[in-house]
Amino acid sequence: MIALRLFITLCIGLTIWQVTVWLTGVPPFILPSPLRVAAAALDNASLIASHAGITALEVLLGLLAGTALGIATAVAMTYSKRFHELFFPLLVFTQAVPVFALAPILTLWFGYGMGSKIAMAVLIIYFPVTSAFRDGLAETDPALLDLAQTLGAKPLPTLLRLRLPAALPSLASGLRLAAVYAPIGAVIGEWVGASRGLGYLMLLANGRAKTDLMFASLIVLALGAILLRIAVNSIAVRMEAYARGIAASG
Amino acid sequence: MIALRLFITLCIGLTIWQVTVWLTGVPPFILPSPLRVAAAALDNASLIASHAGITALEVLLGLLAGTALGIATAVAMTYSKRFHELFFPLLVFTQAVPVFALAPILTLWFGYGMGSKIAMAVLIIYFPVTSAFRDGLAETDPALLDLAQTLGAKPLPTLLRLRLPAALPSLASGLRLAAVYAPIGAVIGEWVGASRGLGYLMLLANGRAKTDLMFASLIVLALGAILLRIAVNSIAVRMEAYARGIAASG
Amino acid sequence: ADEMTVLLDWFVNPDHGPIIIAQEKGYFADAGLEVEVIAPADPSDPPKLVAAGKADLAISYQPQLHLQIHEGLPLKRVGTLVATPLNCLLVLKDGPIKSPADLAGKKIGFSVAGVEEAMLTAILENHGVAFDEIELVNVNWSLSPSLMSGQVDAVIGAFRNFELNQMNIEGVDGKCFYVEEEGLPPYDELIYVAKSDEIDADKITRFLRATELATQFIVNHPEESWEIFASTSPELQDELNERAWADTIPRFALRPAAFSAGRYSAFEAFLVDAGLAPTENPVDVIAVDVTKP
Amino acid sequence: MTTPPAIHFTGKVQFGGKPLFGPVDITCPAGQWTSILGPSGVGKTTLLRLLLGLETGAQHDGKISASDGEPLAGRIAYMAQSDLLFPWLSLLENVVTGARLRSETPDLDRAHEVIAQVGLAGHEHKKPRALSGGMRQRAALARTLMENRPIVMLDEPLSALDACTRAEMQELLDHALCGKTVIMVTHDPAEACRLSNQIIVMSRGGAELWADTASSDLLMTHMRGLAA
Amino acid sequence: MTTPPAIHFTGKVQFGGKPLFGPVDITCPAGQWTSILGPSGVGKTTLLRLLLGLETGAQHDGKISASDGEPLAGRIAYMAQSDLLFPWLSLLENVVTGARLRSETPDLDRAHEVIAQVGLAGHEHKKPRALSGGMRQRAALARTLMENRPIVMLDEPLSALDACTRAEMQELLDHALCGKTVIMVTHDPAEACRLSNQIIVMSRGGAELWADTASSDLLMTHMRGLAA
Ligand SMILES: Nc1ncnc2c1ncn2[C@@H]1O[C@H](COP(=O)(O)OP(=O)(O)OP(=O)(O)O)[C@@H](O)[C@H]1O
Ligand SMILES: Nc1ncnc2c1ncn2[C@@H]1O[C@H](COP(=O)(O)OP(=O)(O)OP(=O)(O)O)[C@@H](O)[C@H]1O
Ligand SMILES: [Mg+2]
Ligand SMILES: [Mg+2]
Repeated sequence: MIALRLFITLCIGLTIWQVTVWLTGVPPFILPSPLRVAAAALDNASLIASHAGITALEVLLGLLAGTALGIATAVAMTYSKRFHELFFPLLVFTQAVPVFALAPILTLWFGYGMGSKIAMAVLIIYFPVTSAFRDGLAETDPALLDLAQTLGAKPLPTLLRLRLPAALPSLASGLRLAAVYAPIGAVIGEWVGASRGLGYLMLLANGRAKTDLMFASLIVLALGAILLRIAVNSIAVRMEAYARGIAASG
Repeated sequence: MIALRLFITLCIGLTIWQVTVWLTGVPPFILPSPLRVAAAALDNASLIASHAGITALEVLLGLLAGTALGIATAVAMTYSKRFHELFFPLLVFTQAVPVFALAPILTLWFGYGMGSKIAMAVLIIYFPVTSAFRDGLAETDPALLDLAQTLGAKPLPTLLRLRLPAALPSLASGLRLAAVYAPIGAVIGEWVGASRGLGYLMLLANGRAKTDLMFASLIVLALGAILLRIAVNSIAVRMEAYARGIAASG
Repeated sequence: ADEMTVLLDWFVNPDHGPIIIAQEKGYFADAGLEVEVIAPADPSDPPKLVAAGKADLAISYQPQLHLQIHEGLPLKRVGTLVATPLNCLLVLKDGPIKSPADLAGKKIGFSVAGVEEAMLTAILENHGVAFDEIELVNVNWSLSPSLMSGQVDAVIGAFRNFELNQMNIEGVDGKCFYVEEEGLPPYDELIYVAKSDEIDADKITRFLRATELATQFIVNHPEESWEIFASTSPELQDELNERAWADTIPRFALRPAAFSAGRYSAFEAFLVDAGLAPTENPVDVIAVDVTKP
Repeated sequence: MTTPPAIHFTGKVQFGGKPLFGPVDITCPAGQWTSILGPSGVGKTTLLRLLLGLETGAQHDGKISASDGEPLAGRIAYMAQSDLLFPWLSLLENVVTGARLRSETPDLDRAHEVIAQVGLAGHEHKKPRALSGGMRQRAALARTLMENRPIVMLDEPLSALDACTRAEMQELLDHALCGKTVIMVTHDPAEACRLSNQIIVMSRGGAELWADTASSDLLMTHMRGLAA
Repeated sequence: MTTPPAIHFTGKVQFGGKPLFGPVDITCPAGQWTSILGPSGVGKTTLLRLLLGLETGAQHDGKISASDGEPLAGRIAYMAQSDLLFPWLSLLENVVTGARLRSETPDLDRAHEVIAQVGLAGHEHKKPRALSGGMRQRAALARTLMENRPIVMLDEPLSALDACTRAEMQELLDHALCGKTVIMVTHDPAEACRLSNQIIVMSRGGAELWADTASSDLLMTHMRGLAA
């Protein structure tokens, strides 16, 4: 089912793309037609695949680390109002700083290996996860909190057994965003300094005016992002269903 | 109160920064010390101010347009399952495509003026707003929807009078993210082709190793983002309080 | 006056001296031109936009032009801004790299992807180092910072008129291996390109004539021209730009419209040799002398 | 308003293969008041939701029909077991929310009147959060009374009210719903006897008709017997 | 378990300047059962929440004290008017949630026993969503009974139950809470009379002590008189 729907979407997407190319007369070196891109993808299949593998690994590690860090921060902010008040503006600050400015610092600390790309993916995911989850934790039904209080609840179990499950839908929302942003994070990391990965391949293709190869890598990246989002969504749906006390159906 | 807290945070941030510079021995051409940056900011105060004004305008326009577009899309996706299934992957797709690849296309269509910067800010804000609000609309309490059904509710008023108010906390969450991302969007737009704005100033300073001026513009940008986020947050808090039926306190 | 849109390769900097001076001194106006100058952030965009008909002229790099033509972009060189390579293989002056031969097993950073690989291959070959003995790292915009901070051992794509001054100002001196001295065919670093099938020879000739006047003025009045250049924008008034200005003056093409067919075909041959181009394009596909009646 | 039909429900209801109640054969006569009694968890709410065509998760193999052959959907005013007030609307807005959701102009005069009838005059502009449990229940009742439908289903409508208020509300309902086909779930045999034309006592096995609405004590004794 | 104290509440309660009830002077004797009756919205829930030290939004000028001088907080098991079950936990997990929230090892044997006592054996693994209104109320009751505190406050604990189940639950409560200081809000005078040692009838003006728990009819008549 999902495969079929995805296929239909793909067809629609390709049609829109092709029609845009026709109607606006965008030249192929700015926006190549789907056919040209497909040809470039086939010609460079093994090249793209080897670079894609590296990016995929960076994305997954970044997603895991960023989510973990985001959850931890959101929890800390919920638990200490002072921490929230002092730390949150700093967090906004780091987000409002364009990554390119931080990139040299990151590469200085993490080197040109995978470390700096994962760091970049983490940096990008971290904020939406933290922000969404914190909003969720802050919105716990006050009646349930009153109940916990009368039951003599301690802070940690109140967090783990009440606030956290109740905020799962918000976390799910944050994760859905993170799944989409993680690939971008890794690619930006690769632009900043890399010798492998889809981002590197894109830059290379762009520099050599091979727009079709660039778009081919880009499509692979975007498809990967969609697959990742589908996978994360199925976890997110389960989390929402759990919080509502329904058996998840898909 | 807010001003005081912000001031404390600022002091903490500056301390962390200064200590980082001391401890890690980052060279000034990668991360200048706060003092150097302050000096650069003072020396270039009027320069920074004139560029900042332009960026601020782009950010505000982008925020308004992106939010409006995001709300409309989320509503459409809630109302038509088919639209959601077909359109959502496309949306993810556009998000997973790094903006630099789209930049020439955007310039081609929107020109070198403010249009392409606002378009970029919209592109960046659009997704978190859409995604968060859609999640909220999809989570409407089924018991309330049952009630609406027995009352013979029509689709449009059900949307406006039930789903929408019930999803306000999610929209608030999305807006909080958007407020932080909007400045980044405008700055990226400026990188794509501009002769004014903080993004332009930053790249210029960066390319010529005036790292202190770059960080000065960056701090101004980040402070602006924090102020924007504070403003948007006060609206978001009101929205959450409204949805819960409490008079907002702040 | 005829309107004209010119896309720079990057933000305004001393490399663009002749254009800015021509604008400021009114040479464009005298030539009946109203020139709008636009600066992008990504140097690979302007040629594309010119090829798409969004501007009359773009500033680009000769090596890139060869590749772009092979990729089907309808572009042609119509003028020259900087007639020698600016590119250099940059290392630390007091570092362990005394000759490109010492680069075996080292990391080399680059920024704008394109022909770096071919250039490096040629340079290293001259010193008996194979290309796969080094690691090429894209460092995006931080060429000299990544070198100064020791993250890479050398960078290619640095401009000799900027990065050397920049490093000197930061207190870490650099050393340039000039690519044309290391076995690369000489080429024009900065050129004007136009859409190949819509070349308005008359307008472009007038444009180039104006920049020629400006170049002469710069060469004749280096101090005064710097003052004029710096006065156009407060961002430009600093030590680095001032020093770069002085270093750039001898690099400006004194005859912007002139071109040497032999140079272009030699570089084309070099790219074919390096495997970056499939077949040699004839020179008249790559460049044109717009003043030729 | 169309003439109220009789309602007919037959068959068995199961949850994932486990029988809940039935097989039963229940008729609620047109224009009359039927009360449903039965132990907690026997399936009273489920029965009402099936009649309403709402999602229950239960499997019903049997028939639901109206005496006039028309579908039931859209002809029933329903008051659920929980109040389901919109937290962001004031009491008054909640009471007229039916009209608002149908894009009709709400009859505010009637709303004020109904609010006064359920004893909430003066609280019109309070949000649900500022109302007590019993007040919220009466708000939901007022919202139901605003709907002028031939069939009315009430799921324990007065359970949160004190005896006096409850008696007043019974009088109000008796008056307001006169002539409609009413199905009310209640746990109070006296209430059932006072208001209904017929009483259905549900139990695991099925549903029994208890026609004698004269004495609630007899009914009570009967139900004790069933439970034992 | 410490010995249950008596509870003393005096003063007036207001909402934003508007008087709600009082001034009153209420004493709930140690180890005895006090029932609170009163019209809907008079402030019964507010009174309990004030005793519990929970946020009410109301202004109370008066005193709350225990006979042993110790604070009340932490010594009260409270069953609120709505069930407040955690939707993601099964019935069994909800019943032991108090121990879990205190990081104690829950007494599962006792939990099963209490679940059986409230008549929910066999439903242990259902989520609240799959329980009927009355079942949810009994689940909340079971959760309250799991807490072994000297003081117990119940806010309409049996309002959603049918007469038979209700009678069983009354018996269970009578037994289980024997010797504790109990305050129960109820709308059923018979229930109040059956279970309590003393009855407090709240009204706008104040609170009246009704010591005669022998006849619920008399109480009923008295309350009718107040309402009129
Ligand atoms: N936040 C608030 N603002 C204003 N009034 C409030 C607020 N909260 C409660 N009230 C008022 O307090 C009164 C008492 O409420 P309470 O819940 O204590 O009543 P109760 O006696 O428990 O009634 P019931 O039997 O219906 O549960 C109500 O009239 C209600 O309108
Ligand atoms: N989703 C479900 N899965 C399994 N069982 C369910 C589900 N929903 C409801 N049930 C069961 O259906 C039974 C009937 O529920 P219903 O709400 O109809 O009872 P009721 O007669 O209204 O009880 P009450 O008087 O307590 O409100 C309950 O035993 C409940 O456990
Ligand atoms: Mg029920
Ligand atoms: Mg109450």
